[in-house]
Amino acid sequence: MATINKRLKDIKRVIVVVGGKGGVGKSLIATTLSLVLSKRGHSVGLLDLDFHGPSCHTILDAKGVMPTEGEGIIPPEIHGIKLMSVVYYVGEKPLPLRGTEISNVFTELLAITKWGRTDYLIVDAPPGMGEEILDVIRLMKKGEFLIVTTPSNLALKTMSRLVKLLLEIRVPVLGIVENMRITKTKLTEELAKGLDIKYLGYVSFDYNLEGCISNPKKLLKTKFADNVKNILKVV
Amino acid sequence: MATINKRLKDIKRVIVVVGGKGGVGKSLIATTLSLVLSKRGHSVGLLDLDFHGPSCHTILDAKGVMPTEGEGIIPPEIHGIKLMSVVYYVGEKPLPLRGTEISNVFTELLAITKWGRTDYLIVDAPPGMGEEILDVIRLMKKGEFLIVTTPSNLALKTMSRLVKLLLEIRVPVLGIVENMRITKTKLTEELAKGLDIKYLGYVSFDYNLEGCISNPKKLLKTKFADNVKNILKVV
Amino acid sequence: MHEWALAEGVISTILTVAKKKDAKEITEAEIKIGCLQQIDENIFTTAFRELVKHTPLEKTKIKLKNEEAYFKCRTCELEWNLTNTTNALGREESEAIHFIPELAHTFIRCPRCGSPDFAVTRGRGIWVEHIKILK
Amino acid sequence: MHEWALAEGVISTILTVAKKKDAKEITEAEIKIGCLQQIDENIFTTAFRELVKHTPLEKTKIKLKNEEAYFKCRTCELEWNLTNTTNALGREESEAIHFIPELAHTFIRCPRCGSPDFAVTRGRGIWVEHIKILK
Ligand SMILES: Nc1ncnc2c1ncn2[C@@H]1O[C@H](COP(=O)(O)OP(=O)(O)O)[C@@H](O)[C@H]1O
Ligand SMILES: Nc1ncnc2c1ncn2[C@@H]1O[C@H](COP(=O)(O)OP(=O)(O)O)[C@@H](O)[C@H]1O
Ligand SMILES: [Mg+2]
Ligand SMILES: [Mg+2]
Ligand SMILES: [Mg+2]
Ligand SMILES: [Mg+2]
Ligand code: NI
Ligand code: NI
Ligand SMILES: [Zn+2]
Ligand SMILES: [Zn+2]
Repeated sequence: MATINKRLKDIKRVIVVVGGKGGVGKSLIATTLSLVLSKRGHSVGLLDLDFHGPSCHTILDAKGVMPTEGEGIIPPEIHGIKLMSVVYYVGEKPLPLRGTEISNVFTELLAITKWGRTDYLIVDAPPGMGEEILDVIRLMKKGEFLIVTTPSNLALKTMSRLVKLLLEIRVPVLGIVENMRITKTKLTEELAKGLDIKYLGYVSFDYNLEGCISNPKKLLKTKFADNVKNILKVV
Repeated sequence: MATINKRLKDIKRVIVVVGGKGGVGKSLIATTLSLVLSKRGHSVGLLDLDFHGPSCHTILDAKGVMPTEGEGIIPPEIHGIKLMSVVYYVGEKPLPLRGTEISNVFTELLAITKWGRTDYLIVDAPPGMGEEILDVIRLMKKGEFLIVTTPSNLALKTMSRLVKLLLEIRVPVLGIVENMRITKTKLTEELAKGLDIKYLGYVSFDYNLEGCISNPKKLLKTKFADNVKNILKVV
Repeated sequence: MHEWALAEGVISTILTVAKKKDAKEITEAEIKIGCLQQIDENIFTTAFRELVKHTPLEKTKIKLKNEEAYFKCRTCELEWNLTNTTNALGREESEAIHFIPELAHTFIRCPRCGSPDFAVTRGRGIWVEHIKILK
Repeated sequence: MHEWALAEGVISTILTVAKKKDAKEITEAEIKIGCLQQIDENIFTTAFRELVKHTPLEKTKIKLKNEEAYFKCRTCELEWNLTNTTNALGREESEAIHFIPELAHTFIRCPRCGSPDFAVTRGRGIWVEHIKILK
């Protein structure tokens, strides 16, 4: 614990991208947010906490890079972002882990990674509200939660469960991003109101996005990235 | 263990709907599959294993029903399907659970639920390959795995990890369903070939689907349901 | 009452243990009942006696003992027991925990810091503490 | 070599324990090293000695002891130890486990049934076994 706090000491803000539901765009938003912040001159770290389905390295097209060692582990910079992920060590192989094991991996990553002076550490969380989320709450006291959802009833319901929990235990919630909007609906905005948290705006469904995965330069030029920049203005 | 095996004894087939990735349509496909099989006269059970984001009850519009007690727990029938879910007990409230706790809930559910004579038990799995998936493998020896993915590179990569694991430990894999296809691509089919498992066909992105969630009758009339029926022919 | 399901589980455990020990007869079984689940002892006993008819456990005596439920908070490390739990449980909440003890994480909070992230350290479930056998 | 990070962790543990015990001086610390992680003892010792300069641990002796790594399969219940592991680990695989012991679940399988679902029962990580103090 003392070691972990020391490692996180020089980080100004920790933004945890969560959703409860899977496939709502957490990884794409977390990574795009990192790219945008980095382009603006901030020093940015990105921690991929989805050990069963890491995605940030794919979006950033991180290939042939490894962390360097030296009194700890220093994550490599990819397109200006210090990315930490289990993928450096397991590649494309499966990493089946039970809960306590997930907790151990997370603790270990926090204890050995040297982020150095960092303006923003973006944490890309997996779906659910299990081991990883409970450990972020327990171990990263600086964490501010950014909620991502789609306007689908199934996503909204699962997201609500998570938000209720976060509000109950009084961790900072930055607000809700509505992602993959196809047609206009007020559902997300109304739910945000009902939960008494900020509605941060929407990101449209972008049919060209798939072609920009693994190409950060193109990704930054999409309508998706423009939408994400608008969200950033509000946060 | 002995109790669990006894409870599952009278079930002919156990189909576990997995994907590794979240939001690829596991719950909608698992539930629609259940509805279709039930309409054809089979006796069908549906077990919602996504404790952090249960969805099957929403899709089936299960309201005001509860399991009945009698030498165990008998799940209520909703549109002909025996649905078991933690939602009966927690409602809309969050259920934050760590790994061992998830494992305990699952074991408990299997031990107390009386499915009775059942042709198909459909298991709707959560994303990942953690506690729930490892426990399905450990406790439900009859399980046959139906893989759901979208043609997105991010989903395909995560799905591959899971499939590699399932194949390595030699559990039955029925094949891959490609869901939410918008434009034609061969990616999923080729990946299936590369992994040496069956490509079961695709389900198109259905813009009218959202309006049919919580309305099983309408759901069965969608193009989505037609696509699911085609998949069923191959399984 | 799913006490029947619980009795079935206990019976199969006793039989497995007895077999491992090469028992000829099982004279007595001590069964521990964790208080978290609020198992009805009368129903449990009835279920047990009914289910062991015409089995090797027909004459086995059972002793039921309780174990208080204890929790430990993973956030602030407080330990507390069920009877101290500040937010008294309603009927439906008790019922939920009766079926699946882990649902406590929906309804119970650490009385000091309010965290839902706690472990049930004692008093969960029902288990066979020991059996007396003849060889 | 992240042995430096490990040494930092061990040092902060020793200091916390010593404070709890109201120690005036810490004369010795026994440190257990789980074999799973294959920690380099020379680098660890160098790091430790370097990091404790000008701290209350400057004169503390350290004793390093090893603990063999043991696994238990959750599928077939086999217990085995690292040296028995059939699929010999390559350099990159060892390296991965060196950083994060749980990555064993990618590279190690139960030698009997092939399952990746096993527990590391002993020999994980590095920890302070006990300390000798003066009050
Ligand atoms: N605004 C969007 N428009 C179109 N597709 C999107 C959008 N946001 C995300 N996606 C796609 O949705 C899928 C899930 O996104 P991902 O970032 O992996 O979600 P999560 O991390 O929440 O699981 C990916 O295939 C991604 O390409
Ligand atoms: N074929 C499809 N066309 C359009 N939307 C779909 C399709 N399949 C799933 N969806 C939508 O995608 C989201 C995720 O589906 P869901 O069944 O909850 O996935 P999972 O269980 O894998 O998380 C839901 O909002 C659902 O309505
Ligand atoms: Mg993700
Ligand atoms: Mg689902
Ligand atoms: Mg607990
Ligand atoms: Mg393990
Ligand atoms: Ni009962
Ligand atoms: Ni090292
Ligand atoms: Zn507490
Ligand atoms: Zn084994």
